[in-house]
Amino acid sequence: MKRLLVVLGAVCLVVLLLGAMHDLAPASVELHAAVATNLTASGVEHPVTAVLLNFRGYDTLLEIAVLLLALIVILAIGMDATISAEATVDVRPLVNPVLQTLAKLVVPLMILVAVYLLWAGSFRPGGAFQAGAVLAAAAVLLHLAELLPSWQSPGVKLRLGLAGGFLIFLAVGAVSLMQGALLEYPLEQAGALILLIESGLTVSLGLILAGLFLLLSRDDGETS
Amino acid sequence: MTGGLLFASVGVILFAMGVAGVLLLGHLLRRILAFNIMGSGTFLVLVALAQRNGIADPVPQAMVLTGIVVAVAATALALALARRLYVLTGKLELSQDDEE
Amino acid sequence: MSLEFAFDLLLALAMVWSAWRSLYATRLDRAIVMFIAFGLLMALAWTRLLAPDIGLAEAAIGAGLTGALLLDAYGALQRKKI
Amino acid sequence: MMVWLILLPLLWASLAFMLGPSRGVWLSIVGLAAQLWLAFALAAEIVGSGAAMHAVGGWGAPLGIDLVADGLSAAMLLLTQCIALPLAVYAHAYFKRDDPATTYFWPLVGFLLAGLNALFLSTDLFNIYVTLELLGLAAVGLVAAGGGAQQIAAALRYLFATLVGSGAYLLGVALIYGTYGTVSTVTLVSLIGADAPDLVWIAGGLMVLGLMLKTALFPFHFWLPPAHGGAPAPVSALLSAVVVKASFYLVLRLWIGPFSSLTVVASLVVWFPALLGTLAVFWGSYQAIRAERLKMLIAYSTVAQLGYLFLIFPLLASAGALQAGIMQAFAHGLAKAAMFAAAGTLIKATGQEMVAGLAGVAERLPVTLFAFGLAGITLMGLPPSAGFLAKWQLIELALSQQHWVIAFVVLVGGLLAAVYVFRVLRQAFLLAPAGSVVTPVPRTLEWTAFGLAAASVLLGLRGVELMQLVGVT
Amino acid sequence: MTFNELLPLAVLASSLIPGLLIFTLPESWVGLRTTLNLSGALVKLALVLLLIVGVQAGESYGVHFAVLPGLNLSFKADALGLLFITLSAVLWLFTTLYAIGYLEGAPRRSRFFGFFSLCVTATMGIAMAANLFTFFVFYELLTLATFPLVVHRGTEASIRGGMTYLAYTLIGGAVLLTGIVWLHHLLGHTDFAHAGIAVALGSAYDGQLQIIFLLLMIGVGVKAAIVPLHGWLPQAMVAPAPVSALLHAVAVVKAGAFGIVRIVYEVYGIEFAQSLDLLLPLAIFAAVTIVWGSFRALFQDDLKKRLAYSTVSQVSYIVLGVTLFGPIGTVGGLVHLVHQGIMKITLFFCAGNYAETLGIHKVSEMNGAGRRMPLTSIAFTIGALGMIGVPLTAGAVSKAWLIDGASAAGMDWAIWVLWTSSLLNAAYFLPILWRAWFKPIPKAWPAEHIVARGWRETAWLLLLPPMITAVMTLATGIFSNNQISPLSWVKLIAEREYIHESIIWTP
Repeated sequence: MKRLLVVLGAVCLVVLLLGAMHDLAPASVELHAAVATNLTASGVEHPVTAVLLNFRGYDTLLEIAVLLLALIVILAIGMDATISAEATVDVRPLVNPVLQTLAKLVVPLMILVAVYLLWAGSFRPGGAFQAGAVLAAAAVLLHLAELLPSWQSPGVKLRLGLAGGFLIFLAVGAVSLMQGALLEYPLEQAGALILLIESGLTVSLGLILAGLFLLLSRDDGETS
Repeated sequence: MTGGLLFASVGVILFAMGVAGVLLLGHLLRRILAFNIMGSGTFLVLVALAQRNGIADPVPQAMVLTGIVVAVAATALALALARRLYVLTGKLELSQDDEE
Repeated sequence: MSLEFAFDLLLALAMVWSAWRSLYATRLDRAIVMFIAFGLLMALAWTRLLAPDIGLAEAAIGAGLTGALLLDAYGALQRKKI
Repeated sequence: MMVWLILLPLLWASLAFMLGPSRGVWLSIVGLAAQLWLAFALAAEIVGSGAAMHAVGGWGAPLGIDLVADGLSAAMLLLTQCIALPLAVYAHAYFKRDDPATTYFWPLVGFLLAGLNALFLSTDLFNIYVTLELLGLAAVGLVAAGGGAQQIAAALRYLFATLVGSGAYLLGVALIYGTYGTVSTVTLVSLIGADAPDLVWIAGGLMVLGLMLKTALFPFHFWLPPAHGGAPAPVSALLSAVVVKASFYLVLRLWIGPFSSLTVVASLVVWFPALLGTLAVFWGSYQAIRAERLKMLIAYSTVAQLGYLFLIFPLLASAGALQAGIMQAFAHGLAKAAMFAAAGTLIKATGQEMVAGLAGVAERLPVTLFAFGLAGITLMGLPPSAGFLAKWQLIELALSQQHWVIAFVVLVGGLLAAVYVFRVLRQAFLLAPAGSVVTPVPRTLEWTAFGLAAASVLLGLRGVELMQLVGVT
Repeated sequence: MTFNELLPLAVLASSLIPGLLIFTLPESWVGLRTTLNLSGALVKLALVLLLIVGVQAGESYGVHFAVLPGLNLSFKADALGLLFITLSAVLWLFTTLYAIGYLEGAPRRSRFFGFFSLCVTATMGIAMAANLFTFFVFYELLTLATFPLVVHRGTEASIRGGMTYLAYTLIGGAVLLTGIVWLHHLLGHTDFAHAGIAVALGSAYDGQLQIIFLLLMIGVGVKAAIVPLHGWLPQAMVAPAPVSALLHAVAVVKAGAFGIVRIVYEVYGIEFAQSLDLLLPLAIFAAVTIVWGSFRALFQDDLKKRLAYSTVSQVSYIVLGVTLFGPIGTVGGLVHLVHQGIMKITLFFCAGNYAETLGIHKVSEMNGAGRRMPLTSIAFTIGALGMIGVPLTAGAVSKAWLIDGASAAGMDWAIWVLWTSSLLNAAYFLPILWRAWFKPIPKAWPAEHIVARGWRETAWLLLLPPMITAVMTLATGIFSNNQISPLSWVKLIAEREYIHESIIWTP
């Protein structure tokens, strides 16, 4: 019964939407034009970055909050480590030493790529998210090569790294609010401020994204 | 039909598949997969429909970047809960009987 | 029908098919691999939609990180079952 | 001023996280007190000088995001902070030092409040999506934190419901952006006319349905009782009192904002939420009357009380309907927070989770039972209480628009509420069975619940200012 | 805020504040609790006296607060309200005294006296309400405040009684609320006024007003225990004796009866109500209640249950008086509001004394009680004779006015109803008196808790209140024409309600 209803509803939705999308009048507001007009005032040259960190920077601020929040929730559940009583057997094959060597070689390279992406974000595709993701990938690689253990409970330095990017963003927001409007950058400092925020975010995003992985893998029992 | 409308249609189909999956599938990992497909569908509609005339619009693109990060946060959270449930009960499904 | 549109259509079909498989594949590991493939196809679609930023992010986060998280969860499941 | 209501909780939440596990209590309480002051100041300001607007980044909609504090949002902000502060004090006394639920309790609460406050102020549909996710994930985290299998299962159910809800909402936003090229509600009001394309109708339907799922409106209520009934008492209180109302607020905002011309065209549409609301009142009350666990009873009562909120939709033609809705939101918010808090104290003191195990608490824990009773008065809509004023307004509106059925639902709903409230009180007034023990509980637990309950009753003696605030546009 | 605005609030506060304070007192602080109780009651009495003097001198007392835009919580102390206020304030003092004696050493007294005070506060609110909204607020407050008193003993039986009480009163409240909101919607306000407010609407609304009247009467009829809405009253007998006194004489049923009076005279206006044909159906219900209550009382062996059915019957005398169109009937009904209270409280005090002292709960256990407890039994006898309507008692005065009112209104059938009821009253009260005075003392009382010391057959705090109220029963009967008697006051009220009638004042 439920199955039938859901499938029927889904099919109806698809049919209705496809029908309704068919001949749609052009949109009355053209934001891409507005973005192009205001791009010079945004402090960056790449429109997506301009939207992300300036025109709709507030969205991004909240989004980082969501990400940090997810990490905190993962920390909050299962802190009492009542992992099931039966012994968990680690049947993972021994780590290939080649992988370890490779990881040691590749990781510095990945960090370099991340820095490039971050810097490139201001005028072409790239930016803090992509850079952070690369950093996180590096951490995951290290973990797979067993060069980086799963996290149990992050220490104070790690917590600083996790929340630091967000706090910098928040601080910029607070200062700008005191001087006028939230996340309103003075024209001449816009570029610098965005770079500052992005740098902080790259590190924190990398750590948080890596943290999501490293925290989730802690239940495996291999490190506990 | 432009490429924009084509991908918007794909987005709609993906959304419908995803929602049906979240509602109907039993296994938690599959439901999480379904949620991601639902999300991807929505993102496609957001960008593709706005760009149906073929002009790139950075605003929905930025929104989707935000959305992807939010989705990965939700996915990680869901996985953490699912794995926790597995550790505690040895099951990866929500029983139906405690629903009412 | 232009060549570009034909490619888009093919891509669209591949996306729907991979999504379908990742939902309803009988084996969970196949489903997850299918999902990663889906993510990569999505990344391709994003570049076709003039959104290389999202393409990058999708590949790194959508397919990469989410895939890794899912695979790791699956792996943990398998290890515990033994 | 309004922006600080968003930044402040974000700030203390992340600082509390930096301080480490189980830390940051006082930081949070000070932050919440500051927020309460800000909310009052904001309300006073806009009553004096009309709705306030803040263009984030200085760009202004539709390029940027605008925050607007009008009567409706200021009232919701006020309600949220009014409930959060006492509950924080309650939570501090409630959790034991080493309770696993507290490790990251305060950061989660902070993010939750930031999400709420941001949601109430936002006028940007996509930004609202982000706030919804912030809110939803924080709420799920609070339900799950430190819990056992049942709590985790409830949290998962809640998570999927909230994700599907916001997914449907986001698809609606995508369709709206596709149609009009903007997501600013202010801009959309003038764009969406009676002749809107079908796509907008579908978008509206998706958004409203998604939000109803998040509000746990019948028949989407399935996730609420296990989540609210299973979480620790302060969390249940916070979730039941304000979190579910956030998505109701959004439905209302959309309904009277961007989609107002649609709802005028299709006059039958207004009966859809009211119908679900009616069913919610009856079904929720019925389940509450049958519930054996005290907290489940209260959780089902939330399902029922949320139904009242949706009864205002057919009445929105008169200005008073909004006021009635906000009055009901205040009444239920304060009373439900008090009731969950009182229930938490009762359960903690007696060790009994069942309604049947409450015999004798009237004598042993009079303050807490009084709090429960006062909160019950509000839920039943008996005078003098905010719930009564809401009921009065609803009935009068219903009569003036000749919607008898709504008046009937409100009255019968009140009586059904009496049945489940007095089911508890009846048990409490019985003599304690021999050998039952009551562990002493901190005074703070008893009096915070009492304070909230008293507020829900006293508001019934003076609702003029609140109504004046709601009227600000 | 002027003195005239403050005084009604002070009357409310004189029981509210002691009540709230008492809640916080530890169980063992008997002295302070008693002081608070009695000083509250005395202060209230003094304030009421001030009001009486003022109202007689033509002062008007009132105050209002906006609750919502267009909705006021308003109070006034007018002649009609003062009638009820004075009755409640005086009887509250005695009931408090009695309760202090009755509950000596019992558990949960702080809770008891706290709610006791809240009850009286609610009653004062009902009496001073200047519109239906305010009336309803306190009417429901009264329901809530009495519930903990009814279930005070905490036994299954008392809880069941309490739940029955709630079921009736809450449903009644919902019906009442419907009527009030409806009226408020039509009129834009519900302020009481001499000669009514509903007449302003015009004849197009007659149908709606009739329905509203029905709703309002059902709402207040529950508390006034009009058949068939009376089922809760005998059930609530499980409560301790002071609570029964409160329910039957001071607060609850009186609030219902008073509500009927207010609605008929000051919402609809007696003349308008008559023109809408509302009075006759109400009179018929009252008549049925009078006979049915008396009839059921005949078959009750439980003393308090017999008294309860007697209340069902007697309260409807008030209602009947109200419906007898004409000032004489009005006087009869209103004066019975006071007289019934004084007589019925005497009877309940005495019943409580029998139970507390000797363990007597049933009529069949009353043999010889008069010899063992002469003072109590004298008081009981006076009360019972008053209920029957024997001359020189308060009851005789009300009955005389009611009968004259009925014949003046041309409703001779009502006279038959009153006579039938009197006969039935005699039939269920006289056997009790006969047993008490003329049957021999049994070998052992059911449970003798208190041993007589000299003339003090029981604790003096239990003895004093019924004796005083018994004296009052006689005094209000004998000195009914004195200018400070309830009867004189009631005549003052009746003069104001009939604006078109020339009033003939000789019964």
